[in-house]
Amino acid sequence: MTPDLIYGLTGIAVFAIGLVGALCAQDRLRRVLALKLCSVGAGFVLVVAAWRTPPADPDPVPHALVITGIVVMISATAVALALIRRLQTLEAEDDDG
Amino acid sequence: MTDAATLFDLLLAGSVIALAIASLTVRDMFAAIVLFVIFGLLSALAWVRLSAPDVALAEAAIGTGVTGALLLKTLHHLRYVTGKLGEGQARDLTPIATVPAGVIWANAAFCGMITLGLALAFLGAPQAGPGFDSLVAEAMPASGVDHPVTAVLLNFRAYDTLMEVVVLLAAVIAVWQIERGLSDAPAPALGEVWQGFARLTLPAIVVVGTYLLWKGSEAPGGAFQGGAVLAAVGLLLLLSRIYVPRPAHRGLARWAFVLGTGAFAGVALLVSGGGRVAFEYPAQHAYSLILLIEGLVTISIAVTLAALFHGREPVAAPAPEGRNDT
Amino acid sequence: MPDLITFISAALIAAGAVFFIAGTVGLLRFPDTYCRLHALTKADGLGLALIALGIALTASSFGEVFRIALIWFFVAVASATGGHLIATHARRVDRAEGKEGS
Amino acid sequence: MRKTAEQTAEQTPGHDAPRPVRATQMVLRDTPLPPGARWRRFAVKLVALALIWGVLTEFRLDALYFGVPAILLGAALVFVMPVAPGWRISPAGAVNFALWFAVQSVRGAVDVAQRAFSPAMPLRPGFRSYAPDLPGGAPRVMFLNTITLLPGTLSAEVAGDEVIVHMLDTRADLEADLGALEARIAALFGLNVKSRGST
Repeated sequence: MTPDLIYGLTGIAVFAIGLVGALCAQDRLRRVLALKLCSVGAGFVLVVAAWRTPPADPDPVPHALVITGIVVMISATAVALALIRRLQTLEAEDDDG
Repeated sequence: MTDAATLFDLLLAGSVIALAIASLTVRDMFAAIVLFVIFGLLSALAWVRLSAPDVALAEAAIGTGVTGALLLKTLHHLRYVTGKLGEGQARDLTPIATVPAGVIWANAAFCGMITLGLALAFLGAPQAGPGFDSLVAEAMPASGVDHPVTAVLLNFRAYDTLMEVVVLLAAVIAVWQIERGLSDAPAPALGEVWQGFARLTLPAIVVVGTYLLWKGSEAPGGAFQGGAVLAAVGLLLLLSRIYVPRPAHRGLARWAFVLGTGAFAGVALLVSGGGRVAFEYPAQHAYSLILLIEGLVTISIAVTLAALFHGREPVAAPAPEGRNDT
Repeated sequence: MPDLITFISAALIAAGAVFFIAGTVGLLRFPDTYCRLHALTKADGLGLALIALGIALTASSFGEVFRIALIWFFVAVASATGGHLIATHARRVDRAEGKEGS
Repeated sequence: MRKTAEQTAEQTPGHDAPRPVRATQMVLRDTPLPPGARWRRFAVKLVALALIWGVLTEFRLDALYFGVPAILLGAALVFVMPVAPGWRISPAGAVNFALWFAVQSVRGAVDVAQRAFSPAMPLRPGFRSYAPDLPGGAPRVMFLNTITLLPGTLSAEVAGDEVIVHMLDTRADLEADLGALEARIAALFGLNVKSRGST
């Protein structure tokens, strides 16, 4: 049981949970949350790929990739949330007549 | 000792998975977001265990902190629009159409197959295959900085980072357009305790965020982590209405948005020529150039993240009834 | 001497962990938001202070001690402020739902 | 029809202005700043932030390329923040207060830990209000925050001049505890607040 095995499987599990959530959740906000879980799961796998048994330093390239991924994810999340806010406002207007 | 560490790893991994499930299944949306934030922080902790402090910092600051703030802001807006602002719990905010159980089961089976495939691929992958470690270690002396992750981000793989800043720019343009003319949910009023807190901490956050940026050249930290911390100052100023964006500020904001991209691309083009390609910094100036780019990119990231939080473009407020465009 | 310092530091960190557990137990057992805030602000605050003290004892430089002190100070202020804001909000919700006047 | 902010404010009393506005007024009603006070405060912040920056970067000179803009920007936040009355700290009061505060926060944590671990969970929660005589700004905020770290009390809300305190056990003598706290904070800031009997 080494950390890379434990956290690698954790990452895959988190990705799977996110995937199920993104496909099956009905609340819009929760779907965004589920996609975010997917990205964290992918981050786990990449960070594990960079890991080397302690005295050795980890591989910096996947680390840089994950940081890039985090920033891209927040951009996507921000746009998705803005769309949700807009959509909800339009629907509320329709309901109010 | 190894056993204690393994036990810790197992506990942490279990908590991360449990929190991921809980944040998708708990009914109260506010609780879901809070659980997600805890999930993000524990993931960051796990990444520290995997000796990836840079990634952990970025995840904690951007992936969890700023994302959590965005989610809560959206939740507040949804509650306002649906007239459920005063309620203790946030349930059923977006209209829910029931999906047939068969579809859900088919989806779940599909996800299960993908997961199985991923797990098999992960377990079958060669242990500690050749990475880029040796290449990076070889090139480090020429990079101009002492921290490998920063060297990769701003030198070896600078194109990726440039595109990342462009994505951020695209996001803020999209958000400004999507929410054009949307009315704002009333801000929760914060009293004198909050003001005292802001007076004490905001100046210190500015200094600490800049310190993270500066430290990035030799230790974990850098433009994204520092920028996110600085963005927190903007978030707090916006939340407490100490700063209210006005139409007149748009020009300045636009300059701040493109500053990072512009500086990054500008430096890349300026150093090219004379036998060098773009991003091939002259060795004696590499350190200064990287710090210059990082400094300007940080300003852009901070302003952009704060703008993403604020949402709609601050256009001149129309008359209250004029907004009714249905 | 180093052994003694290591021992004291370990003892402080263990004591801090006990208070964190107390805070968590309180969070789970106490009946309403306000009581839970008591557990979080007080027990976890002292837990963090003890752990910070324990780590500061083994720190190698003044800069490190300064950083730990800075972190403790801001977390303490943030937790008191956060506790107050959450309680204020909980009271607003209580009023809106018509529970218990004040 | 889309709701405007004002309409919603009327509909949901929980999120409307009255209470918070009162809180803001309380901060603003205090004596206006003498001219130059903001600049003096700016200078104080400048020195404090420069010290923090210096210790963080181990006083390295090359760090100042980033340090100078950051320190200036941080200190310049003084000019956008709402005005607060000035204050000064009495050194003797500060030492006294720090020691007392350390003891009280340990007592508070032990008290709450005992209640949490005790199978019977002895709680008798409830709200009480208390009207402090401290002036607005730092002394009041300090008072409100410290209440939260004292044994059994939590500052739950500010309503006008009163603070509403949540207590784990309403049988405790709130007036005496908070009176003592108020006196100590007055001493910390070198203020002259008249002592009060129990009301």
